[in-house]
Amino acid sequence: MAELKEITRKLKEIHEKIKSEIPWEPIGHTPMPEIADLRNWDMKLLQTYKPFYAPFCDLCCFCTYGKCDLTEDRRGACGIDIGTQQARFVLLACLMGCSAHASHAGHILEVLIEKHGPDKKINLGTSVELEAPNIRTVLGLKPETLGDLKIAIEYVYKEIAHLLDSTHMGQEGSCLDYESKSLHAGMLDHVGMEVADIAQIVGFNYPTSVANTPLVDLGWNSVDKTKPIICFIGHNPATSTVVIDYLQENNLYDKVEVCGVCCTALETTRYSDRAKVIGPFSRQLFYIRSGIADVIMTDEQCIRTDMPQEATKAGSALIATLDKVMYGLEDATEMDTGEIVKKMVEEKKHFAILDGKKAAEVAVKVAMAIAPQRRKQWLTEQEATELAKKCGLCGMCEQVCPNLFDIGRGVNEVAKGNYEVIREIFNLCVGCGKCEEECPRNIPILKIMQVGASKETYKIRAGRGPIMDTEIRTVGAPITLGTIPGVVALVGCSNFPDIRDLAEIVDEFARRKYIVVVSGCTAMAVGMWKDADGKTIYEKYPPEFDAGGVVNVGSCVANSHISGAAIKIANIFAALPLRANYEVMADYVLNRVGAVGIAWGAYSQKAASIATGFNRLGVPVILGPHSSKYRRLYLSRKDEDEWKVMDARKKQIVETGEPSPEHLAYVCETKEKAMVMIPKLCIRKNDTPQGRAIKLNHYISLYKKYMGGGLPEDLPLYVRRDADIPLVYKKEVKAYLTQIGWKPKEPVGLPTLIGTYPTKVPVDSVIH
Amino acid sequence: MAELKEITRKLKEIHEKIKSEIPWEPIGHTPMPEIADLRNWDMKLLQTYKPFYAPFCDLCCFCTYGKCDLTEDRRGACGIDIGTQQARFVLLACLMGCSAHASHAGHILEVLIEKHGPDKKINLGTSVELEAPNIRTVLGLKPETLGDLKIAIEYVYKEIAHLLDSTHMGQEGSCLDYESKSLHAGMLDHVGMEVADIAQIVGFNYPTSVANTPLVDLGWNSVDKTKPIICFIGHNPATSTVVIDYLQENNLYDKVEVCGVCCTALETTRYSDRAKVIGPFSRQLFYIRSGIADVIMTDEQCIRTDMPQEATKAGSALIATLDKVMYGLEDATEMDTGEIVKKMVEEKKHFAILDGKKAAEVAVKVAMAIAPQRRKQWLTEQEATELAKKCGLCGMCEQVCPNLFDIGRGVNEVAKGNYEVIREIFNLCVGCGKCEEECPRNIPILKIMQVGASKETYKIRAGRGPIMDTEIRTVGAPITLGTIPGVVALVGCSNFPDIRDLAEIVDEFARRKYIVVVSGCTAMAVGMWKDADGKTIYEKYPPEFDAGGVVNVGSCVANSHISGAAIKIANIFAALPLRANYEVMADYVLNRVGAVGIAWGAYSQKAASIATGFNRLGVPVILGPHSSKYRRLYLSRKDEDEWKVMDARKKQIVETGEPSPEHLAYVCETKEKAMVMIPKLCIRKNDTPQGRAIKLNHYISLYKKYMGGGLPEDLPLYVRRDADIPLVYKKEVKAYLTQIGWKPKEPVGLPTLIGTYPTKVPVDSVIH
Amino acid sequence: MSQLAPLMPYHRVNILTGTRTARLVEDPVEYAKQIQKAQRPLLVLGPRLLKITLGERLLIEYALDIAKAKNIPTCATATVKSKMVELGVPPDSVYDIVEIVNALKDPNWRGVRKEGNHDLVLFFGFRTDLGEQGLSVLKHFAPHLKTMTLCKYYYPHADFSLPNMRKDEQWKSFLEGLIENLKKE
Amino acid sequence: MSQLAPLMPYHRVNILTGTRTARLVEDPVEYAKQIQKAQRPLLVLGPRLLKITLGERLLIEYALDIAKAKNIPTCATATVKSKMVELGVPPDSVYDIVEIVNALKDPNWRGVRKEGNHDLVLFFGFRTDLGEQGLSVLKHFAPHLKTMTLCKYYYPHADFSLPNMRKDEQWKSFLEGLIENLKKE
Ligand code: SF4
Ligand code: SF4
Ligand code: SF4
Ligand code: SF4
Ligand code: SF4
Ligand code: SF4
Ligand code: SF4
Ligand code: SF4
Repeated sequence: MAELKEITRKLKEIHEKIKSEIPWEPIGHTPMPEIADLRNWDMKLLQTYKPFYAPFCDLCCFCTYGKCDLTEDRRGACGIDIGTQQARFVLLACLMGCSAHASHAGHILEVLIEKHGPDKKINLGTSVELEAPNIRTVLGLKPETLGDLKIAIEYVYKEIAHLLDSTHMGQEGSCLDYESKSLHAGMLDHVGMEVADIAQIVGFNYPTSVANTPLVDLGWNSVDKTKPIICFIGHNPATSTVVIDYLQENNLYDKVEVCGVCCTALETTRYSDRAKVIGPFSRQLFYIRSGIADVIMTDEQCIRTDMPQEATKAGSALIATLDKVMYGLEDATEMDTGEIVKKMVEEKKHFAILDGKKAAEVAVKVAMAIAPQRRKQWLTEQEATELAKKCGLCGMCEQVCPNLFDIGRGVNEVAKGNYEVIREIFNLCVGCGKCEEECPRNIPILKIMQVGASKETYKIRAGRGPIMDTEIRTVGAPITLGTIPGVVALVGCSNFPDIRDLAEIVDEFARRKYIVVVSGCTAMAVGMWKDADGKTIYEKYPPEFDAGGVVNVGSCVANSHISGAAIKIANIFAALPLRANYEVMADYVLNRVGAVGIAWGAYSQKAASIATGFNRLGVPVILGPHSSKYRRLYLSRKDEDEWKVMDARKKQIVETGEPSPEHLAYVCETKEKAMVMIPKLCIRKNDTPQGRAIKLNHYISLYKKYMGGGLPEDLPLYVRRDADIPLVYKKEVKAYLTQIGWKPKEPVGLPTLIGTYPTKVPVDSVIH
Repeated sequence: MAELKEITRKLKEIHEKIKSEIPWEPIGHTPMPEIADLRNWDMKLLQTYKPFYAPFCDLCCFCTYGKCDLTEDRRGACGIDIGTQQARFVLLACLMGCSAHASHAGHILEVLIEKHGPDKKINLGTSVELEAPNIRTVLGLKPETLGDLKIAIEYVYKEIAHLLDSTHMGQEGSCLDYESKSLHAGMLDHVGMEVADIAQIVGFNYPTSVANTPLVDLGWNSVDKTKPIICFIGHNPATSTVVIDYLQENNLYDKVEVCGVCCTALETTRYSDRAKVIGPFSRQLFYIRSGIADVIMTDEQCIRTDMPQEATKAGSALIATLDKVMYGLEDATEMDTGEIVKKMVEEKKHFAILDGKKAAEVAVKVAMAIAPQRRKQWLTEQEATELAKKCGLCGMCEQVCPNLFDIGRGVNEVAKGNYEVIREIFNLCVGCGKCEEECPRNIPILKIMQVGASKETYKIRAGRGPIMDTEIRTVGAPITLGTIPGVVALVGCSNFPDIRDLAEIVDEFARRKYIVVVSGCTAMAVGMWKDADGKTIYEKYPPEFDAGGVVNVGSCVANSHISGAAIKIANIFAALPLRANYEVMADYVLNRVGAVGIAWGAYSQKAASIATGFNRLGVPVILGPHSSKYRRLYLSRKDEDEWKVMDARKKQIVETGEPSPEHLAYVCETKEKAMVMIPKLCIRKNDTPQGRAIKLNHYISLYKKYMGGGLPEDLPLYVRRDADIPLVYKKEVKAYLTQIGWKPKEPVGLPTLIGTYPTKVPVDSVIH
Repeated sequence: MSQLAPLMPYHRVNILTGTRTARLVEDPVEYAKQIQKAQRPLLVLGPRLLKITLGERLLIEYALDIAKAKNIPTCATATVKSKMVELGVPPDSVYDIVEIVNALKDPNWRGVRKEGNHDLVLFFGFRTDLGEQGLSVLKHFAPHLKTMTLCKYYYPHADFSLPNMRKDEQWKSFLEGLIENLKKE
Repeated sequence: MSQLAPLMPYHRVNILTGTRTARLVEDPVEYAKQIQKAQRPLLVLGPRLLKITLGERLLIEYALDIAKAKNIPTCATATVKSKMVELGVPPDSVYDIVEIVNALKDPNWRGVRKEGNHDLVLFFGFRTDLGEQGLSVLKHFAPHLKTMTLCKYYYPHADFSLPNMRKDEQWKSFLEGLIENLKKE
């Protein structure tokens, strides 16, 4: 009753706001869910995938009752314990991340509504009719215009405020409830990201409904140093697109190079494939310090906070274009353009300019004015060698390197003329500059590394946005049956232990006919490797969302298309209604869609929130070693935990004994381990014998390849009957099974968690 | 141009949403300001009142690039420095606080719109026509119905998300910009609080337009232990009001005691003056541990996070009523009422029940069922003495006490039968329970303290909501001229060094005919003291907002009426238009309204955000010693800084040399120091000679009383001409002035900052 | 906590730093004693053991010597198992680091030899950041066991740790000393 | 940092704790030396000096002895001035703690005797939490000066601090030793 009233109220709200409503599907149980609405689903997940906390500090320092010491069963002055405090911190991180995407979405939406009006139709091309799977599933809203998207983003804003409330001192006392709140924030994040990317595709006319987007130049050497250069840094294309418009309108696009670091770069190539992508976040400081950029334009997120200082050192001009990051600069939004240009050129002043058009004009004029006077070249090898000779091998640099690398040794080798080691380090380097800052001899370590770095240029496929409905129709069956062994989504930031890891992972799984999806900084990093034929993975593999394809969905906000694709499988392929039906979608994905996320280099709070959103939807995520510092994982213990599901056809709860997927958020120390976890985490209870045999084939073969032979210890847990055993390994596996006394078990007809926990969703709703 | 367009757009948005708009005043320059819109005002403030950072940790631990060591000019891997990191932390604290109030507001608004419909008119009685000074000033919106308030709260949600975005790794790089963002959050907080309290007054029919609200019982001994007791803890009256309705509808109100700790208690007495207030946050754990409450109902904020554990230990039943705080309890919202009651009574289970009506019914039934079986009495003195004898004087308790108190000594004296020391400690105690947790001999320190504590009951005046327009008309002139020497607002939480300080401050300033305003936990604390005649300050002083009055505005969210009163003075008394005119209001308050806030015990993030909101509006705030842990103050240096203002009549910038107000956010170590800072921070440049003489009279007299004689060293800075010198001290002051070579200076005709920094506001707009 | 005690602020509620910090041990005899005191020690082996050479030998060989000297059961993480198999000393168990830490947290876990959870866990060969985080888990959530590290860095979250060692020789001689002392008794 | 150095994790990016911690001094001779080395020391006096008695004397008397022994200028905070006037030793300056710390932060400040900013600041008689926060300000933002505390607690944010002293006698004899040593030279 209360539920019905609530649903009616929310529908009425939507009706009122969008002034129309197509009843395209029956409404599910959780339109615009609030904190507690999906809590039972979360608790069910958390029962199997228990939060595992790695405290990053013994203390809590959040209020003036503290600092509170939380060691040894102590509670803070407010009553909180160490685990709950970690959970609170994770929620805060997820909210920082979620709010970053939501604000980006809200901002770009305002800009685009200003440009096109609120009634601009959402049209993602003929192959994308299901335009907004996250929004439809979460809100129960089918957005038809840019204006409709506002409802979605305002809902996200509201929920963010309510979640943030709960981090206040003296609030939530349960780590499980904080986790449920983090999962909520993660889910909201996917809504926010979806709003942003749909708005951008519609408003900027990005390619859509096409797989074969252009191949774009990648790497700092792809930028033509002889021209004036404007470099965008950040995540929000509101200004970069205007700069390109300005260049085109004024016939200057031939005369000025436009490039970028991080996601704004990716966005910009979707707007114009002549823009260059320098690389991921890890290349930011290198590129700035090289001084090659004449004008740097920052927008928001993942920008160095010391940009004004670095720009000044490098002699580059700086324009901050968004209110999130103003660096204390004078706000020149209302100042005369000529005057700004003059001050930037003559007095080398940096400014904040919050009006896109003005910022664009200033940027182009300043770049053209100062470029001719600037000397732009890398350090020579000889200069580098000379500088490297100052190194006293004191080890200070190693002590502060987030990647724990022994930079001194690399510098020392350079002094001897050997660039091998430093090149290795460059691949490991996140470009934070701590080593150089700490060096007592003031050796310009980053410049030396840059000399050692490869001078190659690469290709990246421009982001394509949503997976097409047509593609889903093709792959739906093989994915859920298991004959496409999995969808591997490589997402996240540049805090990976080794940049090559990523390309190797893509290569390995694309070759094995998994579907590989990439986005954000990872999409750039995987492009920075060439095979023996000199091909990047984008050139090597087809761009289709199909077995063996490598798909770049786009920037960080395009991650919503990956969750969206999972939902689409349930909705388009399995024909389960998605509208306000989050639990059914997530349950389907968890039990039947063999997808796994890899955030190998997650550092940013956005990464935490994206991953947590995937988790709520039932997609496991593998993290790199640094991510243990995010304080929380979701781990099962396969030997101890129950692995019960409901067989929806038989309406019986059955103990499968099968830990699939085994973990929801897992840290691997090495690439090798990740190579083995990926196929394993793609296993689903719904696999047919044929599908399971294929998945196990990869599991075993990758295990042999990367773990040095033998069979995975836990293999027997995944073999239900003989038919599951891959042919190639039949003998070896059977011998092992016999040895440990394995017994066959009945596969589950239609596995689901619905019915195993308190929910209003009837079991029958998972049957299609 | 851009500005005009933007204003038009925002007005259109308001129009569309409320479907009507009374053009009651011309629109100012900043309707619904976004992050950058008031930045120039902030920067002007920050130029004089520079942020002063007291880092609470050497490190940053916000992302997986860290922890980063930020000592000795080091920057984090993202480029941030230690000061900026502190500023980021403060912004985060302000956002936690602001979101808590905003979510409370949003929630209560939904509940009340559900109850009364969105068209329920806002009517605050005949004496409050200017119903929403903060909303009108900030948004440019005149809310007429509950539904209109939604626009305000949605605006706050949106800005929270955008501000939170900027705390993401790799965003803002300037501490000043982070401060500007914190000031923005603080301002938003006052909007959110105003929404909440207006909605509550309208929706729950709280007293309004009346000063003489009922005197309500205060103190735990006011609760009748022989009856079943329901105790509310938190800030949100959504459920407590329903409990009272239920009791009344079922003729049970005589049979059940209703009481509360923290702000929900205050709210509840506004709904029904038969409810009892136990006390501020610092009494929470004492009361719970006493086991006197049969049912504890939590809502949100300022609740111990270990409530389920504590409730179980005390044998009390617990119901969590809001999604912010669910403690991992089973959600019984959809469960049958009888079944819940049964499980709570028989199995002693705690539940979350998010449906107010159901929670109310369950609470009453459970309380009535279990009360008769429970033994409720305090420890006896004899028992306490016996228990105290176990103390080994190890000092462990002292080491963990947030108030640094030597509890062991107190316990030891109890062992000797002397309760003096422990009673002293009780007054200093914030009730966190750390001492008891740490005691290796497991001495129940809190229970022992409770035995020592006074058994008196007190009175508190029920919160009255907004200051009346009529009152503003009376006091406007004397306040701005200085003849009412100041408005002293005591707000905030129970982290004061001594509970008596507060009542003494109130007594001192009410006696001196300042206007004293109190709210929240402070309103409770000041009531817990009686003068020689046995009167509390509420009985001793009139409840009018006038010289010598003591006004309790209400709970935390009623703090918005204090900022609102300051705005009303500018608007009603000085007739300056407030609509979307924040700078003009704040400038007026800073230069002409001698108000000072005292958050003597601030611990909560809400306190940080409220205080920061006062700061943006030009109201200085004095904090207690703990608050140095909030990492940031706003201090001037009177000898070094410039004290220039625009004389709006002469249109000239003049150097006044007068540091008034001297600081915006200041920490005092002792009550004595605060007694002297209060009159000083009430000095304004606009004071007439008569007003100034009165203010200096108090400054000198309080200095002599609390600092042990002599004259304040900085007195000469505040004497402009002979006429400013208070008569009583004429000789002494003149001698001092002569001695140091003081020279008279011209008072400023109409002091303003408008015109001294880049703003679109013309100087003339401050002339009334 | 011992060495840090005088360096802790008195009023702990205002403390600057972490509060429980590893006991720093430089003497192999003391380490050996601690190990000998344990009823059910466990040696957890990380992938760095296969990458680092000390003297002429791979680090894993020192690790296996330690295990052998006192019959300490081993847990191989990451890619360590195959090397152990190659060296003819298959591990007693295979878990990745987060998995073994997760199991160790549970006081009722039966341990790799099914004889009950371990009371002393030695970590050897992990990235310092991941190692520290794993040790933090155990410090906070596994009061039933003690932890010890064998790498040449100081690990505050452990119960016993080596100091930071500038010279590999120092480390080598410590490890050799430890092996010798373990064999003794 | 000295004593903590061996107790810091090697990879500082993963450190658990604060990184710069006071040098703990128990010997009055060493304290006296440090004070004597200073060109322009300043003694900042807090309100607790008026509340605590050590032996028969009020703490403020020890403080004034220290100031006198080396002609160290004083800064009175809170209510300290009037007591000093009463004792016939008016302070060289009056600022509250946050104000004096704010002034000290500024390298160009002229100091209480207008001879230039101070190079050593001794804090005596403050709440430990407020004191620590004030010291933190100077540690982070005043590299041009050193700080020292005289209370019987360990203050990590200072440059030099006494250890936590359980016994008042220990403190008393330290202070007396300090006064004596300061007088000597
Ligand atoms: S939030 Fe709780 S644990 Fe954290 S400092 Fe405040 S009282 Fe202590
Ligand atoms: S810039 Fe690279 S090598 Fe240097 S500290 Fe950072 S990650 Fe390590
Ligand atoms: S810090 Fe500088 S001098 Fe020391 S090892 Fe590294 S590069 Fe060489
Ligand atoms: S939680 Fe982070 S900021 Fe707080 S004390 Fe610990 S390391 Fe420092
Ligand atoms: S946010 Fe910056 S300073 Fe903080 S841990 Fe991350 S990189 Fe380091
Ligand atoms: S309960 Fe009171 S006396 Fe005990 S530690 Fe907390 S504040 Fe101190
Ligand atoms: S901790 Fe307990 S035993 Fe020790 S002094 Fe305090 S009350 Fe006494
Ligand atoms: S005054 Fe502070 S402690 Fe009290 S209820 Fe309000 S926020 Fe909580």
